[in-house]
Amino acid sequence: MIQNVWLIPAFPLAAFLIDGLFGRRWLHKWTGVIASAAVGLSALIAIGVFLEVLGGQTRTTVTLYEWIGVGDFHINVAALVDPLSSVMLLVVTVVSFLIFVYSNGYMEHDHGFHRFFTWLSLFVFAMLILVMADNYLLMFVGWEGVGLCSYLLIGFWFERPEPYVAAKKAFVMNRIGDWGYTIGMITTFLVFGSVQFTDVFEHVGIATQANLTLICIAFFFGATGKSAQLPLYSWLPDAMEGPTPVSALIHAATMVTAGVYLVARSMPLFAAAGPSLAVVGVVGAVTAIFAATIALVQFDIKRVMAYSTVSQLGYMFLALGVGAPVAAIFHLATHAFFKALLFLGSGSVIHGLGGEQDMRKMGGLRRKLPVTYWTMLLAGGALAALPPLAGFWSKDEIVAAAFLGGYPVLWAVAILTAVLTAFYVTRAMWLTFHGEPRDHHLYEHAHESPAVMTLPLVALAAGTVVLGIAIGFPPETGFIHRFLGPVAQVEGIAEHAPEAATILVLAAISVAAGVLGILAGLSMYVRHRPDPAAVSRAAGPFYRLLVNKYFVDELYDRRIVDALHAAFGAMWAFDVHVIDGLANRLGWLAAAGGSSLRRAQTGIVGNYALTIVAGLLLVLVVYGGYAAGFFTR
Amino acid sequence: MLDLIEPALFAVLTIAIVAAGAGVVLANRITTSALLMAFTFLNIAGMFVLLGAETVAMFQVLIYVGAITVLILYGVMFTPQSPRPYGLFFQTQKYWAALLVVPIAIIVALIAFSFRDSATVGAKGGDLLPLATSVFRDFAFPFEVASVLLLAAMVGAIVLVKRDED
Amino acid sequence: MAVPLGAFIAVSAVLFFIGTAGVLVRRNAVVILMSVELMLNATNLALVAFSRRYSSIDERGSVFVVFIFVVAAAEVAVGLAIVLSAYRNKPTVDVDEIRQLKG
Amino acid sequence: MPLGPFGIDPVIWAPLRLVIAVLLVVGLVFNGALAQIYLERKIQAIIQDRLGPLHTGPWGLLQTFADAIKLLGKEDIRARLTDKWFFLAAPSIVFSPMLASYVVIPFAPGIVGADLNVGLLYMTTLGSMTVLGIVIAGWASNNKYSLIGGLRSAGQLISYEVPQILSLVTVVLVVGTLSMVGIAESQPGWQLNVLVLPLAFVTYFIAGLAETNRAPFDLPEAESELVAGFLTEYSGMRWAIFFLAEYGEVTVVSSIVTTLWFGAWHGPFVEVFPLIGVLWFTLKTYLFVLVFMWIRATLPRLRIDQLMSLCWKVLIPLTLTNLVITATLLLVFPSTVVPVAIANWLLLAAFVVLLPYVQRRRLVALRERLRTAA
Repeated sequence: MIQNVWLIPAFPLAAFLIDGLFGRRWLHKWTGVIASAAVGLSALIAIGVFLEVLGGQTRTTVTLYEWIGVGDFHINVAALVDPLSSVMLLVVTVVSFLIFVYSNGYMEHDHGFHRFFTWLSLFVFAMLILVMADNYLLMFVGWEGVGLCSYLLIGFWFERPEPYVAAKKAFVMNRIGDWGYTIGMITTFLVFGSVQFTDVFEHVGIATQANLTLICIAFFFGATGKSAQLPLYSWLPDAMEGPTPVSALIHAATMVTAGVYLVARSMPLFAAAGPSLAVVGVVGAVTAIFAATIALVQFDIKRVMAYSTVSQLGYMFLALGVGAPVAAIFHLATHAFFKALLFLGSGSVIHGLGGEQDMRKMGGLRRKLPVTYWTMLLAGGALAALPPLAGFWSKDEIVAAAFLGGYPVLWAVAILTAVLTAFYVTRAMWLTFHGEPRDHHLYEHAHESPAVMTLPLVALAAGTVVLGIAIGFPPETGFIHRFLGPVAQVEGIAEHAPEAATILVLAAISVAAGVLGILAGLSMYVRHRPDPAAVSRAAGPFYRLLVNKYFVDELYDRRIVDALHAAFGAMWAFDVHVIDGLANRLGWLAAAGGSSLRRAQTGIVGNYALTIVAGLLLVLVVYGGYAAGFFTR
Repeated sequence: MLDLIEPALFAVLTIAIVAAGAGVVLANRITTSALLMAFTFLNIAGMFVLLGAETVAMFQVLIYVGAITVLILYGVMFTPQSPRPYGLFFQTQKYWAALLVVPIAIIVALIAFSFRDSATVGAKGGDLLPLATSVFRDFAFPFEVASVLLLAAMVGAIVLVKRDED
Repeated sequence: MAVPLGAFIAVSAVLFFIGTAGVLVRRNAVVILMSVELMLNATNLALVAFSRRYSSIDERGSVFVVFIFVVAAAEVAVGLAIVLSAYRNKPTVDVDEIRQLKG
Repeated sequence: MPLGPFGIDPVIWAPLRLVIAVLLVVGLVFNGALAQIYLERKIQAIIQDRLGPLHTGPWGLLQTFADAIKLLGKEDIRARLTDKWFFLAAPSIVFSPMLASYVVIPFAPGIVGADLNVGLLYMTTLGSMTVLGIVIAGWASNNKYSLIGGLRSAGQLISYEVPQILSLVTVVLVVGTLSMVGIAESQPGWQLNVLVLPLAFVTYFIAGLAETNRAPFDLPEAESELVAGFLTEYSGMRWAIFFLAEYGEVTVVSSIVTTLWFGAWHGPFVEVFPLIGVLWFTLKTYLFVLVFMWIRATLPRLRIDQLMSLCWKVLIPLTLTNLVITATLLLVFPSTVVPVAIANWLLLAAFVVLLPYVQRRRLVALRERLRTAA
């Protein structure tokens, strides 16, 4: 099975080609079926690969062919199958499959149906390449591929102005991050002479501390772009202009976790470069609480989820930073399920309301959308880290790791973020599903989504319930730890040996934080004590700061974009006057020469032929001269 | 006396080739030129037979007489022109051309006589097998390339001549 | 008594320059094409003569004759197509009058 | 001094032999043409339920002789605006290649004009020269029907040369020689090539019909649209020469079919009396001449576009496929022709079964397009 690991991306690629070539003309609605079936097959193979890795094949490299071979520099198109990538393969394919099925219902009436599935298949292909790659360059192919698909899918409804502006923003910010990735990759090559994971990780010792730090910071900068961390996070909330399944798949479950995966994959490098891990942890923690505060005041249901995603990704980086990659990947997996579920649930609500996304116009929908309500309630619980749902186990591990790793400040930030998270989840759920309907017209027309959409919700909900306890129990020593052991066994990262009592206390504190947040939310929105409106008035400037998302977009526009504009203006002037001037002078020279030679061109073919014959005569004369010895003396 | 047959045939063919070739250039009617050209081709095929290359001779007739001459006749028939005075018959550069071409022709013809038959070549057999071996074994790839060239020329010719709206 | 190789080559040379003269002096584009064909044929003759009489190894010279057949066919097809489309624009095949491309 | 046959000096024998051969062949063609014209009229008559020539001589046998004498006696008319030399030369240009092809036809063991090792190629070459004469005839007549007839004929002949040659090449691939005698000798007894390559035979025969301008491919002389095509301005003996050439061509094509697919002179008693091969050869050849006549009496004439599409869309792909398959099979199984035979029969069956179906489909599509266009 592992030798056939290439089939996993091959199926989505085939679906992409089939849908892309024949979708518009012939296949129409069948594009969705084809794409879903392809991803389903990939998921089956991924399960097989996972089981084989479980059976002991802990590290296999499957080489497809040599891609680049220049001197000593060899890059293969090869897959590295180890516990980390097999888990990622599993998560990506399974979540993708469910979302593909869901999309068949969600996008049913969209005239870009075939286009949607074409890009979505391409995305899955690129994501799988990213996950499977055994070197940084091939990973970069997938990295860029998912960026491209993200761009295409955010701008899916390009007839309206907002989506394509958002798509452009996402693309540019990703490019800025890619710049970091590229620098990291080039430096890796310069330092190690290879970009293959195994080569690099085995020879970490040959690099100086400064070089390693440079590489790690550069890669992490790339990761912040892809995973929407400070300072490159602001594209993700805007990316909600894309179709909801896209938000669920790309901007919650898979692509945005690529940065986490990159850092987890490069853990040997990060571990060897001490300061860079601290940077990762701090950035993650700051992003987590920063995004959580913004999520408190958003009214667009999808934007709440988007900021929540940013915040949760911050958690994952926090985990990486405190040296708990297993916890990070664990949270990545559980988050993929419950956040995809939250997004799909939001999509179901939006679908049921005919496109309305503003929570202020919802309310009381639990009676109209029972399946959506119950599944989302489970997912919300998981997000708020209530036991025994999946989010609890993974988040608890992160919080515990922060504390046990000796980072009390980060631990405090994480607990505070947990409170905020629980609060905004409660708020979103309440505003959407409880209370009195605030827009009766919308309420009358609301309807539950078809089975093709609700079944994936149920499946994801099942995952949300069982996943955490299945692989995360008991905490710190559960299945996931045993499985991902090789990832964590990196020099410089100590496996903690916590005492049971400590774990229980820490878990109790984080559960208490969640419950506190929920109670605060309930008291504010159910009993209006204190009244949310009053709170926002009282908070005054702070509230405005939050609603305007800390004015980050404005800051970027004012400071960075304007400065770039000025710099580009200067370069443009240089280009026009100096470079173009030079080229124009040269062109003028050629033109002048040409026009003076133009007279020879009579346009009569015979004249040209005559000159050829004259040339022949010349050649003969010269040849004869040589033969006779005229020129040799 | 049998020994004289070959030189005699050669003489006849040479006279026919030179005369007909000159006729192609000098004839005032274009159809005459075309027919004389076909006649030249036939005589060259005769030369090939004299050289013992009968396969090439056959292809020469098949392609030049059977195809190219007919094609040129088509060209002649599709581009009718009213008769024109003999003064406009040659290009204005005819004296320059004569001045250049005649000396070169004389030089080259004289050089040509310096080639001697190689001593080892005796009576060779027909050229069917050597030709086939060369084309389909040693030169198989150039042969395929040539066929692609022919295809491209065919497509190009069709595109050039095709009218826009039918 | 065999005819010497030089004689064949000389005939080929004479025919070649007759063709050259045709290309140089005639105005009619179709006749120019015919003259080009004559030149190609002269080349064929020289190639076959060399291949049969000169080379002591094999007869690969004849292969080039085959390639010249191909080139000649392509040349005459494309050439006539060009002449025809030029004739459609301006009913003449006189190369002195088709000179819109002059510099 | 070496002596030639019959004790004659070879210097004299060589031209003498040529003269004898030419005389024989001319006699053969003239008499063959007379016989064929009589046969043609009789067979047409029988098929059309008429009597045919009846009065001159017993069973009208002398009718064609009378016609020939009439044609010879006619005034040699040449319209004033025709192109004199071309007009006069055209019949000869058509006639002489046909005559020259008889050189390589193997009538019987040892009875052949010249056993060229490129014999088949020689015949093909001469066949292609006919085009020149027809185009010139059409041009020289200075008559639009003649010109169109001539150009149509040229297009037809050049097009059908392709499937014709491709069919021949398959035979050459199987037999391994271009020599007509060699091909004839390669099929003794019942090992006829037609059993191996029936499809090549069928395609060659169709292409041969077109090459000889016979019905249903007699477009160049389609009376209803072109008066008599390139023949319009011709009369008398020159007209007769064109017809002699046509009947000669029919004989040549039949001879090629006989030689390539039906074992040439092979038949009973040939080993004992080689000369009896002439009889077998003639009988087989005339059998195919009869088929030519039968077809002419049966099938209606094609339209020019149908003619061209039959050639380019049916025959050429078919023969090309056949050629590729044959070549591949011969490479894979160099020692036996059985796979080739199987493939060929299968292709032939597919051709016969599928052609009407495909044609009907195309017709339906065409009608549909016309209806939507209207």
